Amino acid sequence: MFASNLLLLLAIILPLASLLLALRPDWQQAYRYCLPVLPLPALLAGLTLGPDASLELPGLLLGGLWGLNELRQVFLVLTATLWLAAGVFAVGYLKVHYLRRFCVFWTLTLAGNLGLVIAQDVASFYSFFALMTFAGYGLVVHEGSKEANRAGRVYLAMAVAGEMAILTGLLMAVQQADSGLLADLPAAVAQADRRWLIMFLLLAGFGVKAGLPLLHFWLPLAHPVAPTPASAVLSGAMIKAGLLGWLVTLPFGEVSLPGWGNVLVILGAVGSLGGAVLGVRHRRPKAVLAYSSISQMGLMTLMVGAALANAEYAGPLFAVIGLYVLHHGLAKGSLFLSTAMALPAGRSGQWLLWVLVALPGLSLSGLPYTSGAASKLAMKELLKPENFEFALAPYLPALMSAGAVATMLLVWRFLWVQRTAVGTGNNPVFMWLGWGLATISSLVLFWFLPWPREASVPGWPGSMVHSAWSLVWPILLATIISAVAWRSVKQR
Amino acid sequence: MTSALLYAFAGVALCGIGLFGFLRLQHLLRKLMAFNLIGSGVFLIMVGLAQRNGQPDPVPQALVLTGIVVAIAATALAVVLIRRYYHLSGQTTLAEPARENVRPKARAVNREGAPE
Amino acid sequence: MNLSVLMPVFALMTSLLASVVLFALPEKGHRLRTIINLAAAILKIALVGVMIWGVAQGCKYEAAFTMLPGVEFVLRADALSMLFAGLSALLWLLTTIYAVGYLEDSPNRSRFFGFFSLCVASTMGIALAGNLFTFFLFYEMLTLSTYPLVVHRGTTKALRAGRNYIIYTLTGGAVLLFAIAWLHGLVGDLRFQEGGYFSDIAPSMRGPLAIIFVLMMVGLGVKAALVPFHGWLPQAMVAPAPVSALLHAVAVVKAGAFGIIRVVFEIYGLEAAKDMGLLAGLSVVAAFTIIYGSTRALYQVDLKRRLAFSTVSQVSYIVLGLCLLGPVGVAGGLVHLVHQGIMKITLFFCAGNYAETLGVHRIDELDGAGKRMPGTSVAFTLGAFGMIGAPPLAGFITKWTMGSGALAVGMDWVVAVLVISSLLNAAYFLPILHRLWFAEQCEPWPHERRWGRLETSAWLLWPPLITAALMLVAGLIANLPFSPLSWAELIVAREVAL
Amino acid sequence: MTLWLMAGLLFTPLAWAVLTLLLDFSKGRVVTWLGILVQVLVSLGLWAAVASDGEFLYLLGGWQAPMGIELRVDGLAVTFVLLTALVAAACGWHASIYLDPDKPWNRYFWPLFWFLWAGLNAVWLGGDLFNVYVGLELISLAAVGLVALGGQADALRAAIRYLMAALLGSLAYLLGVALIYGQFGTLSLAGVTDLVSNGGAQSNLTFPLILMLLGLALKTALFPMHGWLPPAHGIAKSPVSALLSALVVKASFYIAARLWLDLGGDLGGYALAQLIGVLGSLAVIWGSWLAFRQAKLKQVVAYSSVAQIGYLFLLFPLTWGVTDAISQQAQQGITLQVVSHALAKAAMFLAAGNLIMSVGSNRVDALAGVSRFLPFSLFSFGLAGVSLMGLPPTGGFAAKWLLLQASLASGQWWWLGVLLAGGLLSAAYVFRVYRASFIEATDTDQFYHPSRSLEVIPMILALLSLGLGLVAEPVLSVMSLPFEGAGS
Repeated sequence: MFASNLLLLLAIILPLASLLLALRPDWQQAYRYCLPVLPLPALLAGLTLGPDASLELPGLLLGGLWGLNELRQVFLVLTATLWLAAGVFAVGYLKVHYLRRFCVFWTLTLAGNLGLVIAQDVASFYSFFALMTFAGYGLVVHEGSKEANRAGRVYLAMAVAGEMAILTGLLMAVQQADSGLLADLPAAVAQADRRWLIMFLLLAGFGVKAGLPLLHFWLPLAHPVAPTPASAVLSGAMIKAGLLGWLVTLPFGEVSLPGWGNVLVILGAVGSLGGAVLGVRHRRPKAVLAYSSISQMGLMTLMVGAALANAEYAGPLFAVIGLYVLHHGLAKGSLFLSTAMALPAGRSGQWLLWVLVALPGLSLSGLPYTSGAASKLAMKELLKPENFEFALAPYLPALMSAGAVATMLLVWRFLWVQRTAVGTGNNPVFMWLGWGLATISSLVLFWFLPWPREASVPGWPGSMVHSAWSLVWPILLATIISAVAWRSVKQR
Repeated sequence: MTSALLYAFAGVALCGIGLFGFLRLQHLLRKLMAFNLIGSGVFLIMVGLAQRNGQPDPVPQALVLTGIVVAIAATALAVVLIRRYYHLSGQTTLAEPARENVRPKARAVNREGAPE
Repeated sequence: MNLSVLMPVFALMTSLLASVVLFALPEKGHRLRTIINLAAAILKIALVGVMIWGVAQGCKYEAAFTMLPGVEFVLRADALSMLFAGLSALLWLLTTIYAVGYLEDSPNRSRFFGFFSLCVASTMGIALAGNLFTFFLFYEMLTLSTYPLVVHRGTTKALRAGRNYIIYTLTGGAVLLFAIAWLHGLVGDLRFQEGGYFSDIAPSMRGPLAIIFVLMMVGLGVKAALVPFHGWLPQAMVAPAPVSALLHAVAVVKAGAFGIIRVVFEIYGLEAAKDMGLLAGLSVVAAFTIIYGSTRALYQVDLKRRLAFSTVSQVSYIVLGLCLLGPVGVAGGLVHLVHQGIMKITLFFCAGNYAETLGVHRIDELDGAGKRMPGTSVAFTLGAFGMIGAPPLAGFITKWTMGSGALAVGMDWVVAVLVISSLLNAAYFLPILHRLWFAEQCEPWPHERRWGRLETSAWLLWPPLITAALMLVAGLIANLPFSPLSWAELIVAREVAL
Repeated sequence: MTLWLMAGLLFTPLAWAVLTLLLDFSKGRVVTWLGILVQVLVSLGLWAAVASDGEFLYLLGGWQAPMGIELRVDGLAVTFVLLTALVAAACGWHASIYLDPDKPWNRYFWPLFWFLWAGLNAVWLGGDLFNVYVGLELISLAAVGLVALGGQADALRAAIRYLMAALLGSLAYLLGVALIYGQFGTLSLAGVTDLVSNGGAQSNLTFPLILMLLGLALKTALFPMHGWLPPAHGIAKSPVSALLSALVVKASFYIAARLWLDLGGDLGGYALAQLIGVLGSLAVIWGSWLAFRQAKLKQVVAYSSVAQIGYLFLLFPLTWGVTDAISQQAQQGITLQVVSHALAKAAMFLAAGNLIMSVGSNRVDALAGVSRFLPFSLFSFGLAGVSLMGLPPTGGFAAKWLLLQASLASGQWWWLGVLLAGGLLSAAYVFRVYRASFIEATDTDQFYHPSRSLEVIPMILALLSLGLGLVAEPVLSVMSLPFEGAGS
């Protein structure tokens, strides 16, 4: 037991301790090289510790409790892996200009992100969440351009408003539960007499971070201006924090709320389709990817809505959401990192690079034998209309396939815009390493990482072949549509 | 009894005249004279009223004597002051001279800050 | 047994004697003056520490003698007084260190430090006062000892600020004296007694007592900078930085708030004040001050004036905390007395550093200051986030406790006030942080001074860092026995239990 | 033992007066220091004697009442004797250094100083009305002499105006005494009180009382009749102004208070008491307002005296027609006010003298930069100011507190307004002086630095006034010893 406590503590203390490196200017090069090392203890904890690891910190804030459970383990692994890959990439990517400041804000955001995943008491969860949000601002405005400052202001304004909503929601929930632990909140919120207000506040508060429609404005502004490793982490791991916030505080499995479920499903649908419609018109690759994140989060919101609507499906849906989060995080991370890669000189090298860039995209839209396929199948298997009775239940399959088409469209749009934007030249070795790590973990490592057990994916080779057609037709449809659009643009 | 009242009333009259003169007259010496008039008036009242059932009462006599001594001392002091005041400022009344007499002091430091 | 009588007197005497000695010192005796200052401050912290330990064990410290027929001078150390005494003793040491560095080569230093320690002596007196008469005695001494500090610079602006300060505080003092005399006439000499006196008063007395309460709130509200009487605080910012740091973060402003706590807790008693309907009005005034202070702070261009208006709004948290009636909410208000002191003094120290080292007074001159003075800017950032209430800093603990206290009592609008004020705090602090860290320095500093390797003189740099660390620790260890929060809960437990 | 004390108290000052007349200023100074020492010891001895075994009636020379002089030595009188000893000692010591020995007229300073002291002691201890009149006259003449000593035209004008006012006042008082003697046949205050209290003809006796009070009010410069005080106290030499403001003005008030406390209950009416109270309040407001507007420093302090005297006359309404406890409280309050005002005003005048000497001009706005180069004198001026304002912990505050309680208990809540407003107004003119002195005018120190001892004296007086607030209890306990030895 002692080892797990130490590892959990180390996961947070190591990044915070690395801040000492910022004290003297001439240590900044050493700081830069130790960036990738910081998430290692967290990754180790994620991989080795069982779901019941916990660390009691009575003195901390209002009585601290850190630990893991099934869901948190997946989030921890995703966050640690993504920060590791982005860290390696950042070592190559970073210029000397304001390096120390970037490293400081990078470590603070990392500490916040890791902390909120393993925090199980309300005070430290909220503290780490705030630390991640405010430090994230440092990454967004790092370039210092006018556009970056504007994006930073919007990000901060919405983040602070979100924080306040979360604070009020948590206050009312804790007051109802009169215990400081997150585990007791869902039950308390379920029977709270002002349940609708608490749920509205929590949904809105975390929704700002998760990019719900009408609360997503900061996302497409912040991602393009942030440095590439930062936007990779921002879109891969930090957005998921909002989702995690929902999962640990809202009353899943306590009471089934078809009304709320329906609202969330609508929002999810609007998010996924709207994201695609808006994303396609953008010229900058990172903006397109940002909208793709919004549309993917829309799908996840769909699942959260479903979980809310039907109490006894909450458990399995949690597992599928965990799977989907893992898949999307890694894929989106590698896509973002690829935006900064320059094409090698040789023709064959270029073709190889394009294939490697396209693969995570295709996996996103559910190409068989990829992580996307596994998560899409798991999602389809669970989101059958007859399981749920809220208004939009019958349209679930249609929504999911429309989502898949939308994702593929965005991927094509991204590839098309990336072709025009990318330059040729050789990349520093660390950028290759970082991007490679992200792509491999997205494509290959996915199958070996600890999934949630209940994700009911039957023997993956058999199911892939059997339902291949249900996975492939949206991809083909999207490819046809984008080919037609590409030719019409060519003529003009 | 009536003679005592007569003296008392005479005293009161004297005080009245003296008081009127004291307030009305501007010249300092005249004021001083008026003051002496009031003094005598008071002493007259004192003697007049102080009859103890017929026999002469020694106490008021003693008091009047002391009163007269004090009045003389006060008058002497007043005359000296008025003479010195006349010598210094040529004024015989208490009226303030026209200009404000505080000249900004130039020379040596004076204890009182008043012009030396 | 006489030790327990003499302890509060010793605590008071340290700074009184120090001030007498400092006044007598010749202007050139800098080294000796610093030694005396630091020795007195350390001695005071030791004494207060011993008393805190004693009070925690429950033993009584009290010294009293009859000063006038029917009225006595009482010095008493109880839990509540130790909260305020501990805060002022600790921050006095840091501010003395800061002041020594700040007034490096300015004139009138023996006068400054004399009145400086006199001011802390009166703050200690206010903390230790055992009855309303002694409290008033030190309350007025505080006014007199702070006037020369406010007008220390001798410029016309400083003198006008001093004049306003005197007009406000002396009028407030006169109103308070009227109320205390009337109360004394009604019910005789009242010692501060946990739980208060008026829980079961005759209805006939209810009228005059209500009027007396309002008068006291006016008298104390002047120093606690409640809205209609806060005018003097922003103007008093012309004083040198250590003065505005100690005065407006610890001594003067807190004296008013502490007085309100004493009156509501230990004269009227919480229940009596509640069912006489007095706290409702007070909470509305406090809430309005919080919002008003923050909105006014938004429009200030001068850094110290913005901090001053922020003080106006933050002090009313304490008053609002009182009106929450529930034990949790009141503990939140009490603990904010300490937290606000630590946070605000950090911000004032940093503002003083910027003014002293870079000659920067306005906010728009702060671009790129983070790069030039990283230590001070980190302390300022921590202070700013503390004020906004971002966890895990001390400010969050206050807002969290007060929020849950308000919900427990059903006063939901208080949570709304807290949220709005936090948003406003963010609105006027975050732009400053943006300028500090992310803005490029366009024009050179007005008049910069160099201290070799360090960004500014060691005397000026260490205090803000220490107070920032204190604030972080106060937030992180809020649950340990001797943290401000648990001490506040101890006080409330003793108050409400009776 | 008491024989020696009484002799020392009354006769030594007269002997010293004659002795110093024969010597010049510098030799007189040495004699005076010795005399001051004796006087202070005697006063302390008397105070201790009365504190230990109560007060007594002392018949001068053993003669009985109607013929002999009867001295009443009770708590109140002894407190005032001790106060006079302290303040006169301080002013004498200050004058010995402050005045310029080789000025020809200064050789008459010491005789006048001692005559004044003798007169004061005579008034405090006086038992019968006529001897009090003699003491009063002695004080007035000595005071006029001191004001006129070595002055120029304006000093003499002030002296003459002061003399006229003083003489008119004492004559009015003498007339009152005459009428009372006519009615009762006895002059001893105790005798008159007995006759009045057990049923003498009251109706036609209010007029003499009013006449006497009028005369005494004129000598104490109560509001409408205060014209003579500011020039006299403002232009005289600083030690002289200190003596005048602190003690001389209080002598006539002391007699008026004695009269009111003994006779006022039966003879005076509610209207008369309230009238005097109102005049006092107007004095406070008008005096403070004028003090605020004066250009010269000593005029500010002089008008402040006019204002503070206004407080004293609140005694009349607060002791008329109220229970004994409240009247006792009011008396204690007024005594504290008198003592603390005497100490503070003496300190303020002496400090003002030092400041003027060092700044070289008597204007308030010439004080710029004083706080930087002359912090000590300014600090004693400040401490005295704090006591005048009635802020804690000074004696002024203790007096204000007792008066507040007395007026609250007696239901006359309107005096509260006067007390509080008075405090604020006095704060106005004291802080005006601070404001002027805190201005950083010059960086060079071109002030004349008076000798150390000159600055220490006002500081001692100011600290005494400050300390009075803390030790008010013992002082009051001695003051309010009930006087049981009723006269024959």
